[in-house]
Amino acid sequence: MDIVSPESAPPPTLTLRDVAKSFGQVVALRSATLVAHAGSIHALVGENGAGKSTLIKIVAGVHRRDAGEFLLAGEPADFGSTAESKAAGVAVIYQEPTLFPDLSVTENIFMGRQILGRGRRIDRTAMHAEASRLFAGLGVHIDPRRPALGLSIADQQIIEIAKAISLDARLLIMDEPTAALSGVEVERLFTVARRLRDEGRAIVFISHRFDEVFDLCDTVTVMRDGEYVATRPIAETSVEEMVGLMVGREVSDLFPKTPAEIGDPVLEVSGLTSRGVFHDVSFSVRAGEIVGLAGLVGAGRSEIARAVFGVDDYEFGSVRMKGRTVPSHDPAAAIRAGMAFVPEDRRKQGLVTDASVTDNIAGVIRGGLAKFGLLTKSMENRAVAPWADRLEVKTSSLDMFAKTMSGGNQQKVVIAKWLATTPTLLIIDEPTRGIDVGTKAEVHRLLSELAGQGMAILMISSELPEVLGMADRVLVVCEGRLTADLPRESATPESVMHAATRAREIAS
Amino acid sequence: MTPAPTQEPTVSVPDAQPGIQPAVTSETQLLVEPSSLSPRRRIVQGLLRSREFSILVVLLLVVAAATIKNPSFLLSSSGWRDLLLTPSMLIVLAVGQAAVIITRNVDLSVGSVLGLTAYLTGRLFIDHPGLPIVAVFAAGILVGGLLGLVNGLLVALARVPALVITLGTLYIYRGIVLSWAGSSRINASDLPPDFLSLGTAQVLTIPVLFIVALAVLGAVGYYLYTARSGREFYAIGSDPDAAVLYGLNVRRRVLSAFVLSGALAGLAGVVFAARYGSVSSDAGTGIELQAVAAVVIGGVAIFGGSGTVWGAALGAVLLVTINRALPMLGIPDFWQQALVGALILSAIVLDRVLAARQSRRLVEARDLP
Amino acid sequence: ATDSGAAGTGAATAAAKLSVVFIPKNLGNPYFDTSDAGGKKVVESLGGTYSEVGPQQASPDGQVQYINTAAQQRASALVVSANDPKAIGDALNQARKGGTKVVTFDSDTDPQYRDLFINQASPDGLAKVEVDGITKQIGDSGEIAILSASANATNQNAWIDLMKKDLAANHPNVKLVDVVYGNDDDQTSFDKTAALLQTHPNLKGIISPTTVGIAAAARYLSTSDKKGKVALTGLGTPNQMREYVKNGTVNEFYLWNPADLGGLAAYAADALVKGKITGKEGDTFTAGELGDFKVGANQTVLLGDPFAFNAGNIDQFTF
Amino acid sequence: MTRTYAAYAHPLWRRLLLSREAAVVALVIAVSMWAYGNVPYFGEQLTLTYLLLDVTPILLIALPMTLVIVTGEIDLSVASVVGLSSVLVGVLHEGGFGIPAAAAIAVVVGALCGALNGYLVAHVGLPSLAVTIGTLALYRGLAVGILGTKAVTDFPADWTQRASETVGDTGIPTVMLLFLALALGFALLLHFSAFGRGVYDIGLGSEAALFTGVKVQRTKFILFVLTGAVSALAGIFYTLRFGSARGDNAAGLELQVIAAVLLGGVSIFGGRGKLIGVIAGVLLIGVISSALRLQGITVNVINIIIGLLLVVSVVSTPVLAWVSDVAARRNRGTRPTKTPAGVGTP
Ligand SMILES: Nc1ncnc2c1ncn2[C@@H]1O[C@H](COP(=O)(O)OP(=O)(O)OP(=O)(O)O)[C@@H](O)[C@H]1O
Ligand SMILES: Nc1ncnc2c1ncn2[C@@H]1O[C@H](COP(=O)(O)OP(=O)(O)OP(=O)(O)O)[C@@H](O)[C@H]1O
Ligand SMILES: [Mg+2]
Ligand SMILES: [Mg+2]
Repeated sequence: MDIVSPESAPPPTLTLRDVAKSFGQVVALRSATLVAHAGSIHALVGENGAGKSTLIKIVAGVHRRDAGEFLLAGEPADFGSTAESKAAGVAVIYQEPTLFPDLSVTENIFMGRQILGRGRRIDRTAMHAEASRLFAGLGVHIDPRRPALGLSIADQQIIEIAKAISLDARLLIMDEPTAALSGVEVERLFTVARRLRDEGRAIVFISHRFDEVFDLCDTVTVMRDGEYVATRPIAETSVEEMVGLMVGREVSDLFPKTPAEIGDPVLEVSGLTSRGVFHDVSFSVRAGEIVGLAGLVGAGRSEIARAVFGVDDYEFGSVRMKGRTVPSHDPAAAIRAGMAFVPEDRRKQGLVTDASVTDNIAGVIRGGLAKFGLLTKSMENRAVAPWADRLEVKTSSLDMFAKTMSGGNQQKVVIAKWLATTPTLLIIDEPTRGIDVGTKAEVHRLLSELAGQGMAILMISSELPEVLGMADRVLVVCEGRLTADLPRESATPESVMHAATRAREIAS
Repeated sequence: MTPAPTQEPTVSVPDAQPGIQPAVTSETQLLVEPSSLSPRRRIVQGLLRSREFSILVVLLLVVAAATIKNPSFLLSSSGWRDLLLTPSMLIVLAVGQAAVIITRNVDLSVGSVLGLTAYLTGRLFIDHPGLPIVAVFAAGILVGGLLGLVNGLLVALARVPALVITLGTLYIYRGIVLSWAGSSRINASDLPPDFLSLGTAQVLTIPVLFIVALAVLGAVGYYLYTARSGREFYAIGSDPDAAVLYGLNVRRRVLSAFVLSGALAGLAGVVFAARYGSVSSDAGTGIELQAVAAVVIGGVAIFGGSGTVWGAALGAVLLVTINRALPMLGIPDFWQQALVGALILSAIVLDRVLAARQSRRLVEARDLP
Repeated sequence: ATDSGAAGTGAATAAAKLSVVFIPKNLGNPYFDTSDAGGKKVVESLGGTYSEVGPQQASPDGQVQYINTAAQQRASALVVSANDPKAIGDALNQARKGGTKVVTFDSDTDPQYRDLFINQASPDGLAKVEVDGITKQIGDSGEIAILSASANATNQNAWIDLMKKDLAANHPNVKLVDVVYGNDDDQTSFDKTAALLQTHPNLKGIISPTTVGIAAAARYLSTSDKKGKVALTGLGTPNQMREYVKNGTVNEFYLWNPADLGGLAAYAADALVKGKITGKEGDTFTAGELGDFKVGANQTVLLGDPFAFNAGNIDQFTF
Repeated sequence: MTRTYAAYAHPLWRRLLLSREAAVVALVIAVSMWAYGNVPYFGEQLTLTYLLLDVTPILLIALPMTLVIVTGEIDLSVASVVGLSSVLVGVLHEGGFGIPAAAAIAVVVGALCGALNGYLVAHVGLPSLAVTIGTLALYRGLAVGILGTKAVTDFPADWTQRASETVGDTGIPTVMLLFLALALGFALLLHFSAFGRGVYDIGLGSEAALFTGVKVQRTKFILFVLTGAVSALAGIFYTLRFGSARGDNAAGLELQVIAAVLLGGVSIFGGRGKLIGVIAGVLLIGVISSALRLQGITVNVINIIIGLLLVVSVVSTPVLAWVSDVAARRNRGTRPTKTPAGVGTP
């Protein structure tokens, strides 16, 4: 790893050493280290929950580090707000788009630093022109005057990129900017990134896609469980080595998939359509089968799952459980029919984070616990304990708030909540997002165990290894359409990726 | 107010590479095309579609109906004057309230602030005869601003919901007036004639108080539309968390919104004294709900982020004018409040319908051709 | 009664000493300020303790709370102007059970709820002067309207009925086109006046038998182009009306002397407390410089005839 | 291996004593003690009677309002429903209906008023603040419109008596029995039923509740209906106690109710609060008001105190949270958020 001696060269644009950060009980960062130089594109890789986003949020001034060293161009830095980091020349593209839905695309890009005309009045025409030019530079067309409301994840991501570029910063950090983009858009982004690098800016690039990392970056830093693992020049490393460093063990035993015998169809979805989100989606999941739903972020997988479970409504099509039609837009009915749904956003959808472990696990079953319509805490505690135990939830007591637990434990609570309903179908969206490697393996073991007991499982995941490692069958979603149905043996990263970007590639 | 120069990095735009002209390649068709309308037509269309326009139409209809039924409603000199004069006070309140609501807050204390400054106005004239009228206006605005500052500090710093805080200060401020005024009151004879005449004075048939209201409206509207900090009001209301991520100074903006609302309520208090000539300790009780109603009718989303003070002002005029028109139309005045309620409800339902339609349009625009 | 020392002394004093609680329709009403001031003077001259409490808005439920409190404090007498003839009745009877004498003034309750009613002027007398006043000013023909206080004010409604009768009987060409209610609130009364003039372009006169109402109406008239064209009269206090009498908006309005009314009520209360009278018809008592008074039909005492204020005499009065 | 879980982190006494509700209850007791010793006549039975009679409408409405606010919604139209039901009882009584019949109809109408609120909020998805400001005007307008200038006051004496009569010589108004019954019902509903758990979940995260199969819309709808019905009950009591049905009865009561609920420790954001705290909150306002009145102090000071209590009660929560947060960070030996920018310590 490169230690820059003072006389040899200008100090690195960004230096983070042994940075630590925890959120209540959750330790997001233990000792993270990252050194990024001007004129270099530096990849930061690590599994979900490794702490990448947290680290860059510290640079951005969203979070304050608990400990560690943070230098910007050699100067000690410690930002209390993103305004300070902006002023210091740091531009960040956050993982999740942060737009103002009511405001126009242009205003979203220039908010707080709008172009001023005569008398310090905002010059809208000039801003719209600038916005169009930015988009032109990225080679996309978005009406600068339209509101951000209703933009697709991809479009939202592009606006974030335009926003960051327009900042003309010396340090540009991109947290999974390509996750929602098609090949063409990615190429355009890279062209821009390379030009910025050649202008002598430092760029930090976070991605789960190795091909991109090797294509774009010159250096890579690997993180695991909030700790610095290693920094390598791209030229001197390989995918295998990186994966090894990320996971800290062979990928194989991360996915303990035991083949279970497949039974009759449990879930049958046919012709499901919701305008603007997904179209004519038909598939089925059989007892004992794990079906993986792969695709780019924003492809519409979660929407499909939500519609099947009845959280969202759909316009056409039907959902059947064991041959019986499930009424649309009625989660309670879906639950009665034997469905369970572990949603993608744990903090917002999976858990009531401000409620206790008991309240959360009992969430679905409590109706059945009541005697003469009366329900007491102790009834719930008694009913909940075995499930908490089965999932080995780590908590000092059952009245702990869910928000005080680690991502992994939270996920266990959510799964416990649903297993308590003894479902016949488990829909699980991003089962291991933001979960440490150990828990990850546990969750995977649990899934294949459940399948072994004859439960039908529909698993949505943005992580190819996970899908390939766990699924008996892989369905690929692109632009809200099913573009492939691959059996386990013929599902390869290439085949899936190809299908996942198909619609767009065909188009261009 | 404008942000420190350090916070405005210059905007540099990478000039389009020869390789990637913004030609409409097929994959960009997925995205919404820039509107092909000529600027003028876009503006005109926007105007016609705007909420403000529809309120204006309703307002004109009401006035027309009342005038047909009884020409003096508009055509007599005092009819014309009252048409403009009566809403003036509520316009001022609504403008302040709109600014607060746009930031996803609400100020319920304006009625009490109005009462306090209205009484203060009278007291000033009684205790300091010969005090210039301008000074009294200044005092009203200043005191109102201070009371607003208290609200703002509590909301912005303690991060407590505005609804609760301003409900509390509603009681506190009112209590202060009550104990200060006791059962004493301000009579017209306590107020200097030229101040009272302000209440009805006209310039080219336009009442002075209405001009004051317009001035306030113009200033605030201009600020919210053309100033950076003004736009931040909308950003904050649209998504407070994103605003923080973005590095906007949320606290300062929210604070200034409340100060503005307070100051305008203070101004309204002085206007109250000038217009009604006599002030008792319960002046302005309950007017806060009218102000919120006007804002809601005016198309400002109650959860912030969208709407304009122009709309709020029109809402205020509509509210007041309907009240005045109903008796003309032979509807006994007991039913007025009911109609106002129906009006508010239909306004927000309408908003919801339109919003739903728009977002459906935008989502479907994402579909492949 | 109770082991609280303060309470003990309170109870003791109640028996011995005269303590009168005045409860106006609402606080902040100059008319009641004057009348209660008159009461205060008398009560203190009689060596009693005077207090004035009341609601902010003129509503019966507000008054009830203060009646209850007074009853608990063992006030020897209550002097009330009722916001509702029945609503406060139960509370008053509660108080009387506790030994508190109840005198109503200005606005009465039903007779069974009080010991005595001090009537400022005979209702028909009042109705008559106001009707005569307005008809005289408008030449006994044309449209007139009434701006009253709250829709439930006993005295107001009684007067309005009498006015209607009087008009029907004696002024065939005068048409009462509207009765509106300003709830003794400046802003409401003001706006209602504006509405009246808008709604009835041919309106020639307004009667406002309430001091807040007439002042607000005068304020609006004086600033409108109807000034001088629309006659205004009713019941008002000189201080509030001086302005408008001088600038010609109003040329005559009426009132008894509120201070005397309050004073008389206080004397009556004292007489009841001291047991000089029981309040039955025919009782007589002396009210200091106000002279001697006789209890009339259904326990009513009449103060006297209303007084006409106009440009000529208004400056002699300062209440 | 099987793990056993402690049900609670802290012992019962600690959970009870350190709760927000306990604080309010303690405050009520403290203030009452003080008043008992220092305010003339406060010690009397009559005080209790009048105090309870005065706060009964607020007590009643506060029950369903608590549940509504726990779901994160609000209902500003309650006082207008009180007025409307009062007017209905009056008009129907004049129209020859017996009091029970009139009351029944009034309650039904109240429920319908609530249903309109509930439909617009839960099913149309409009913000309850805006909706109920609208219906506040609408229902009040209907009340005033129906009765016009009149007030109906000729209610049968036995009924008006009944409204303010007391249980034996306890000095406790009979109407309290009605309240206690309702309070028990709502307590069971909120604290001892699956429905109640759902109410809290909706308040704490309505999206998560939705994903858990809680019938969010139906729950909110039901709560608004209940609020309407109970408000109507309060209106009937109001009418009979003062023996007068008027369009403007109880104007402004909505703010007192909400103030009391928030004072009782219910979070305006929803998801937090207990009925016991709310009841204590109402009583606190009642005790303070009556004590001050007995001292000859009028509404104005009472207003100020209620307002201050309200502000303090909400500001205290975040302030305490911040303090404990800083403390926690100290214990972890790390820098509290507030310390100025500086070089990180290795
Ligand atoms: N605001 C927060 N509160 C509590 N825990 C948090 C918070 N933000 C992140 N975490 C936790 O910190 C850990 C690291 O999260 P982070 O988002 O940095 O991982 P990541 O590397 O960005 O993962 P991904 O690749 O999925 O984006 C996770 O366990 C996450 O649950
Ligand atoms: N905030 C949003 N605004 C507008 N459209 C959105 C938004 N979020 C998602 N969408 C659209 O909904 C569809 C599905 O988005 P979503 O991110 O749920 O897909 P996904 O495949 O589940 O991605 P993920 O990897 O996050 O699960 C896409 O068409 C996306 O453009
Ligand atoms: Mg991340
Ligand atoms: Mg998803």
